[in-house]
Amino acid sequence: MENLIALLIAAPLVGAALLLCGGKRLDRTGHWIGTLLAVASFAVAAVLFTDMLGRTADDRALHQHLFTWIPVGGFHADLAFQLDQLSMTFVLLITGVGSLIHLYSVGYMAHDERRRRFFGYLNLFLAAMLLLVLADNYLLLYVGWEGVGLASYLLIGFWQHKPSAATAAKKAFLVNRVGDVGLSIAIMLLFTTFGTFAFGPVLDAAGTATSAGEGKLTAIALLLLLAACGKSAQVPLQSWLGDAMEGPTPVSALIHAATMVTAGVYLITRSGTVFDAAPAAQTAVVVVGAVTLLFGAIVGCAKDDIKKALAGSTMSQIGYMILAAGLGPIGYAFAIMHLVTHGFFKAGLFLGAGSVMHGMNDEVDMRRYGGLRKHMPVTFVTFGLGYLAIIGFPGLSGFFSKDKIIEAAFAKGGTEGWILGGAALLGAAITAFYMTRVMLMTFFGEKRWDPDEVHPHESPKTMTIPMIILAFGSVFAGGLFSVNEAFVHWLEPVTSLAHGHPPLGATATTAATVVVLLLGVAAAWLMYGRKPVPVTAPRGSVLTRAARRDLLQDDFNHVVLVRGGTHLTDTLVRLDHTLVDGAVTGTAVAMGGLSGCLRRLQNGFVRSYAAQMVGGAAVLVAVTLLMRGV
Amino acid sequence: MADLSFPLLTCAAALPAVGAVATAALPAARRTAAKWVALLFSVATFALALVIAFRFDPGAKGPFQLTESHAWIADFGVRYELGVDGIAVALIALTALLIPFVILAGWHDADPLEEARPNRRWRPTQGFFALILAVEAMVILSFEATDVFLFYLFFEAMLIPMYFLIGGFGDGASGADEGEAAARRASAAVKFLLYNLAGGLIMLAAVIGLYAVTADQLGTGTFSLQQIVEARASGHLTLGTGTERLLFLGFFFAFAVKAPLWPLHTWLPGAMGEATSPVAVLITAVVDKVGTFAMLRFCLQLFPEASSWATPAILVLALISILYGALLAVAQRDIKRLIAYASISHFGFIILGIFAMTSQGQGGATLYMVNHGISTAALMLVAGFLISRRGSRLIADYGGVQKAAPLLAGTFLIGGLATLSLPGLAPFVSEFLVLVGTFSRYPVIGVIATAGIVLAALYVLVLYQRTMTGPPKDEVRALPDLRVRELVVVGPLIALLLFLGVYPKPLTDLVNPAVDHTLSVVDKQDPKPEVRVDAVPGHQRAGHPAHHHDAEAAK
Amino acid sequence: MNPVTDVHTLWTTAAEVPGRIPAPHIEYAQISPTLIVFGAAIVGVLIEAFLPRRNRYTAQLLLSVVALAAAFAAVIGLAAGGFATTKAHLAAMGALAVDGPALFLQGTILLVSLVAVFTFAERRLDPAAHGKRVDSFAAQAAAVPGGAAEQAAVKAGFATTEVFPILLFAVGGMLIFPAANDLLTLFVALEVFSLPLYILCALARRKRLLSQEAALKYFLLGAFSSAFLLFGIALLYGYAGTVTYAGIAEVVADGAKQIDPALAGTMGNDALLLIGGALALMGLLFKVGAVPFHMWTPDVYQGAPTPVTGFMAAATKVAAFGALLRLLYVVLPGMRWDWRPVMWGVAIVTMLGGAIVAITQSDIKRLLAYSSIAHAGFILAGVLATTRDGISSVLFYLAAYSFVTLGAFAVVTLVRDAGGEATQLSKWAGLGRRSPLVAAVFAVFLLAFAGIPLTSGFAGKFAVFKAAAQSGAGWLVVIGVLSSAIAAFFYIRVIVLMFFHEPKADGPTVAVPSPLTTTAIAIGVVVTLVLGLAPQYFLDLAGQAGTFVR
Amino acid sequence: MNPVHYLYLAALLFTIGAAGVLIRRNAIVVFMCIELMLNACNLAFVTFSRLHGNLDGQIIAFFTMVVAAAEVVVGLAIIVTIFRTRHTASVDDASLMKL
Repeated sequence: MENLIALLIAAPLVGAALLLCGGKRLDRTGHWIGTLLAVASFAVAAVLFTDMLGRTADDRALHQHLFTWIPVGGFHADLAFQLDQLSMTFVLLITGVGSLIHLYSVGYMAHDERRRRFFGYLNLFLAAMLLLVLADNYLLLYVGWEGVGLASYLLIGFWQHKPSAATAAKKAFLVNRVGDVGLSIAIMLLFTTFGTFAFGPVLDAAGTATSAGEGKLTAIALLLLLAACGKSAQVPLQSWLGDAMEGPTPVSALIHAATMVTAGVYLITRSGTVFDAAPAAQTAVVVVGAVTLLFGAIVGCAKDDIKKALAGSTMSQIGYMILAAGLGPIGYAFAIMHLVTHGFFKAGLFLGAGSVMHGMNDEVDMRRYGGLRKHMPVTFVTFGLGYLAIIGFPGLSGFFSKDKIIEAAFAKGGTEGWILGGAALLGAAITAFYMTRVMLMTFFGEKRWDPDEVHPHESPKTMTIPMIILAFGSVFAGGLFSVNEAFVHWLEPVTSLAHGHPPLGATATTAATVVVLLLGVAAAWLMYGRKPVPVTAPRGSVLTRAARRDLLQDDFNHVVLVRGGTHLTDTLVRLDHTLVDGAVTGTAVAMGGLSGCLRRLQNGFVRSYAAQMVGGAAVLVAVTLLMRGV
Repeated sequence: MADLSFPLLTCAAALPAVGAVATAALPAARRTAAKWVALLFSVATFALALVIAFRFDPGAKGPFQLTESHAWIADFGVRYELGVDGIAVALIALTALLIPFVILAGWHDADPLEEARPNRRWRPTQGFFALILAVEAMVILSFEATDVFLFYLFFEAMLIPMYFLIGGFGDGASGADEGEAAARRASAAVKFLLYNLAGGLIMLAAVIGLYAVTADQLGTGTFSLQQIVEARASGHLTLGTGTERLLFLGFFFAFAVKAPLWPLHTWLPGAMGEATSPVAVLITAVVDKVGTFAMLRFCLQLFPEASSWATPAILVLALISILYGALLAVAQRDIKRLIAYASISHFGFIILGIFAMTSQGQGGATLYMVNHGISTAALMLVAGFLISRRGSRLIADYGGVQKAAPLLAGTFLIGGLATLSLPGLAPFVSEFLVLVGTFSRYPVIGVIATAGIVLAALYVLVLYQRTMTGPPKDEVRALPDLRVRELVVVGPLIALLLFLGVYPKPLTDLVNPAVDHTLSVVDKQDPKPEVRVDAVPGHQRAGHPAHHHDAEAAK
Repeated sequence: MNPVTDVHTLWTTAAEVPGRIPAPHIEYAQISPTLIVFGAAIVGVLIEAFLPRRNRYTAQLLLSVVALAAAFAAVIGLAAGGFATTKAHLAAMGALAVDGPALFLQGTILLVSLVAVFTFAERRLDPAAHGKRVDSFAAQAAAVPGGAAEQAAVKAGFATTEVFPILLFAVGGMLIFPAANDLLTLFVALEVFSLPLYILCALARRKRLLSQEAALKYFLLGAFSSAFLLFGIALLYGYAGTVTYAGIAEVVADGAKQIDPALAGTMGNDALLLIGGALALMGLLFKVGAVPFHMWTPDVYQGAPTPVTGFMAAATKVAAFGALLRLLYVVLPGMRWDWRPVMWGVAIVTMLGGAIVAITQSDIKRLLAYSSIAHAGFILAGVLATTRDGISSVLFYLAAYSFVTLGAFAVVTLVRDAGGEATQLSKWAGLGRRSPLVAAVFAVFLLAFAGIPLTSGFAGKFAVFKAAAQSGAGWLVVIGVLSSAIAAFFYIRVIVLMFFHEPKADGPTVAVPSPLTTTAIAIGVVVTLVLGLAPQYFLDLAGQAGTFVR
Repeated sequence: MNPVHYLYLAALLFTIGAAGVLIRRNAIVVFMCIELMLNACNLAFVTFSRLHGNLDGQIIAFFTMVVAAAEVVVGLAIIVTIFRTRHTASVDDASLMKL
């Protein structure tokens, strides 16, 4: 059975190779080939999943060793996979949502002349993402890690002729690279500490032995956190995600909402024992999570671009997951659970947004939407369900997962618990606010578009079917997972489990969650539902303006990194020319000058030559005599 | 020592040399024939290199194989001694592999201008290809030589054909009129030659010093690497600390110029910028490798103590190279100069790996030499195709090429991604090994060097963005996509990058014993991990041991 | 103190009536190379006197070639007979040494001269005047250039065929010079080869003004320096009481132990030895063109007819270094610690000075002149080694260098424009485009000068530096390689000019030479490459020849 | 008279000759100064010969004279041709080649 694991990756990889190298003859069928291979991968995943369910909880991990990848001295990396419950969860999410989004893209990208390549990239992404979650060592994970980065780069910049898209793609890659530095150094540190970087031995050793010392483990954990921040758009490396919305909407749904951006959560959860042994690092994780969840939420409130609003939301939701992951065994499972449910509803929301844009001539400004519910009923319903899920409407997916996280945050205990829990609650309120705002501005209120130019219409079947399926997931997944804590127990062998004890008790927390949710919705209705939305954005408060600009992160980057960097490189270029090269050229020039001086001695006058000879002879004689000391 | 079997190594070097003569001998009108002859010889050389690679037994005892040894200049203590270790085999294979692509890529680079008057005597095309083959012959010989003097001869002699290649042939894309371009080219070539010659001459002083020392202590002077290493090991030969350091510096200086290491790098951007891209590939992917190779083979093995002594300083210089090269690459306006600065950064990594004195570092550095050769070749050659289409090297003259020539853009991107060491492509393996190797002994330097990967991403992506993306410029709109010949050049290189990224084992198997030998000569061991994990490398990992064994059983 | 009385007895002894005059014992066979050359020179003079003008050229050429070849054969015969090694001894009453270095250098000089004769005899380069082929030499050197007498001479087809016997006389002197075993022979040999060279310098067909100026400068400075040499000899004679090398060496070695105390004022007086030695060295350093006695070199090289320049640059250097070696190794080894520091200094300023000043030269012949100065510095580094290796490395270097030089100057004769040879460097631009072969050959010579591996220049440089390093002169080697690097700059500049510059419209053309010059150049190339690729045989030769007889 | 005085005289003559070479412009005079230097050498030879009590020095003096005579032949020939070409015997005018 374990031999099937490679097939999971192979299917989309073959698809990518076929589509990218296949040339024009695959233009007409390429998208279906891509979709088919994604579905095939999902089918394999399903087979593996049923197989896994058929075995006892302790016996579910599968390993597949393909070949030795890099053997140099004590450094030994294998191309080997590990499929355990955590990986399985991700595999199902990735291939499942991935397949749906492939299907959606068939319709969404129908008129794009480079559709074949788009599917090639999507397949490439699937393969890389699967590699990421299936790798049995950190180095291989790193390959997948950068692979998804590449796919993300290619897809964000898919419409390369738009300078903004190209810039956004570059930015995403670069910011991710900063995180990657963390991951590379973490791997190096793992290697020098443990002599290996395979999950099994490393995690065991980190969990059992204290011999490595907490300092080392903290360093490793912090570096992993840096990596996670990059990939999952957490503060301080969050700036790329908003811009990444330049990519086609299915990309935003798959990569920048459902799967890739959650890799950071995977990394932290996977490295659980390392983090557990490094409490200081865990604190850093929860702080990052809490800050980001608020940050993303605030940004989401201010954006008028529907995708950017959703991107802020994504950031915020991943903040929740990171927060949960930082809580240790009491949070890992919930982090993953929220990750899965978020995968459903956020993908659904993005697909809905894409559907809206599809019907609105690619308009993204919500201030030019309004009253679309009548024109796009399917989209409205599925988007609405996703909306309810994300704000945590009781009974829907988001409610179960988010509530658990908030609970766990309080359960952290002490002041810390109060702060984290408070932040999580506040985040929930803001989430409710901005999602309601999106909902109201898009589907309710009066039309703010010109009916002569725009003809909103429902999207084709290939697009709506995935939305419907995802909507089902958004509604039911959370509930299903929570029956007997099925999901938590499923993951238990990997993540281990501890039950926290929130100071208020579970019921109180749930009640509080519902209350703040209602407050958020109400506030949004007061601001956007009751009165018409202006087509041009009002100037807004300082906070609003800052939030529109991603809380000034980009300005900071621009001033410090871009301008400073340009200055630095320009200076270096000048130095290279004048100082480093100048030293050499200077020597040459000096030699030339010296030569020019010395040749003056050769003045053509024979008497002068004779004089010089006499002088030379005198020196010769004098030195000879001096040497003897005569 | 003398091996009476077929002189494979000599033949590998002689074949391109014969090819050079044959190509040069063709009359002016037979241009195309000259190209084919050159290509044929280069492919035959590659075949021979493959034979060498297969005949080479990585597990065999003794540092060198396929040895040949003949008396040559007894007065100088010089023997014609050839032999290869795994590192040399890898680099010979790289060289022999790249030359056919260089020739193919430069197929039209040396065609006479259409308006040129026919000149029976002037045969630039023949000369171009003959010079390339001559360089190949000399490079291969310098990889094979196990006699310091023999090595030195070819190390220096290869400058001359390189010099003519750089100064004699341009890409006509400098934006200046031909006269000025020729002047710039000539000055770049002169700079290249003088820099390297100065390095070589200083090395000559050290070579002579080495002779004086061996002659003094062993009775007869010798240049045989093996003999010297053995004599040092057995205590027959002891170098004074000062002497050893001076000799080391003499050798290292020459190699650092060639490699090139900051601050001796300033010849490279000019040379690579002004030369045609196949020649630029020849410089950076082939000839410069001799420098780093020689550090491994000669600096470390001849002067182990001095190498250890100089390591901190060299590591710092390498680190500066990495960051400095990358930062300057970001600021370049000229595509080829950008790639040149990127190469400086990469050579920093190679030198870092060599002097980290760990098996990962040196193994990685060797892999890096091979991989950098392939990746730079891919990037530079595609850049050359691009430049030849538009007739400009300036980044600003491009934009939106992707739209007009997607294949070209795609291959360019892959070359770029290899340059930034994307995992999955070959350079990643080597770069990571270098970093790990460095980190395990010098954590701080390792960490700072890792920052280089961000800068690498920066310059590659900026280059790609400015040339390939955005709305296509008018001049770019009509650019044709890659032709078949060009695809034949780029395709295999990219395939190789992928293959070696996923399955570098053949290469590491080849290189590991040689690296271990080098380390044993230098008397260094890899640092041990702090915590021993009970897992046997190479075998099925004990994941979570309990679950794992059950899983095995269930299967 | 009154030594006069003692001297008087000596006087009287010498003045007694001899029973019979003892004939000096001369080993004619062993000095046959020299005798052959001198004999041929005299025959050459007779040819000038008695043969009709139209036959002279052929006869002289034949005579010279045969004589030089025969002399070379004689050298080979002597070497084969063991005179270079086991049977080395002093011939002609101790005046001449027949030993390894002498034979090796004589062989080299003879071969170089043979090749030089080819370039002297070249008659196809200049356009024919009045239907008669002309060589590089003035039709009638005594006539005023451009005057009626000269025009008449040209019209009549006169040719200065005297150059061949003059050349032979010079060669004869050069053969004696490195073999001279006493200071008097040294001085006479110096004059014997210098005087013909002064004349040869003045004989250029074109640019005679420069040619005459070169001759004048060479003559005045040469005579001036030989006066110094002579004064040095006088002082050495005063010091030792003898002019034979062995005798002086003995006195130097033993000090003034068994010398009559009455002579203490002069004999064994170190001041005499040191000053005399220094002045004698100066005379020889002038001939090898070492800084600061090099001033004549650029002007004379530039002004002299190019074949003469080539001959002079190659052969004089060989002969002069041979003499220098013998002087330092045989006469003055006992005072090594006195002359070595000075010679270190001379070697260093010669290497650096030659290389640096050459950078800004704009005339190819001047450039090569400065290059020869730098090379003199490199050879001095080998001379300074004071070991057997040092001797053999210098011998090898000289052999290698002389052929490169000869070949290079031969190529210079080919590049011509309306005014004769186009020696202005700027005119050489683009030569590689017009005549790739000639340019490539010249590039080979330049690379050999620069000491690029696989050429003889590298092997030679390696040999001398190796010898220097082994004798502990490590820093001299370092300075040597640094000046090599500087020198490389201007050699490369010429290559750049030839290959990377567009040819000018009014640029020079490359004359197609007769087989004579072609042979000369080809020999130069072949020797350059063979000595570069497989120098062992010649190193052995030089190694065997590495001992002076005392 | 102390023979060493002859040596001083020889040295003086030599110096005068050398100074003459440096100072005088006329080629003939310069040349004569060189001859003077040679003769100074001769004087030294002869003196040393006396001092040492052997004949070598005196014989050398004869050789020197012969050489000097030969030098005169060549030297005068060169100077005369130059004079005929340039109508001047100043050595300073012969400075076309320099630098």
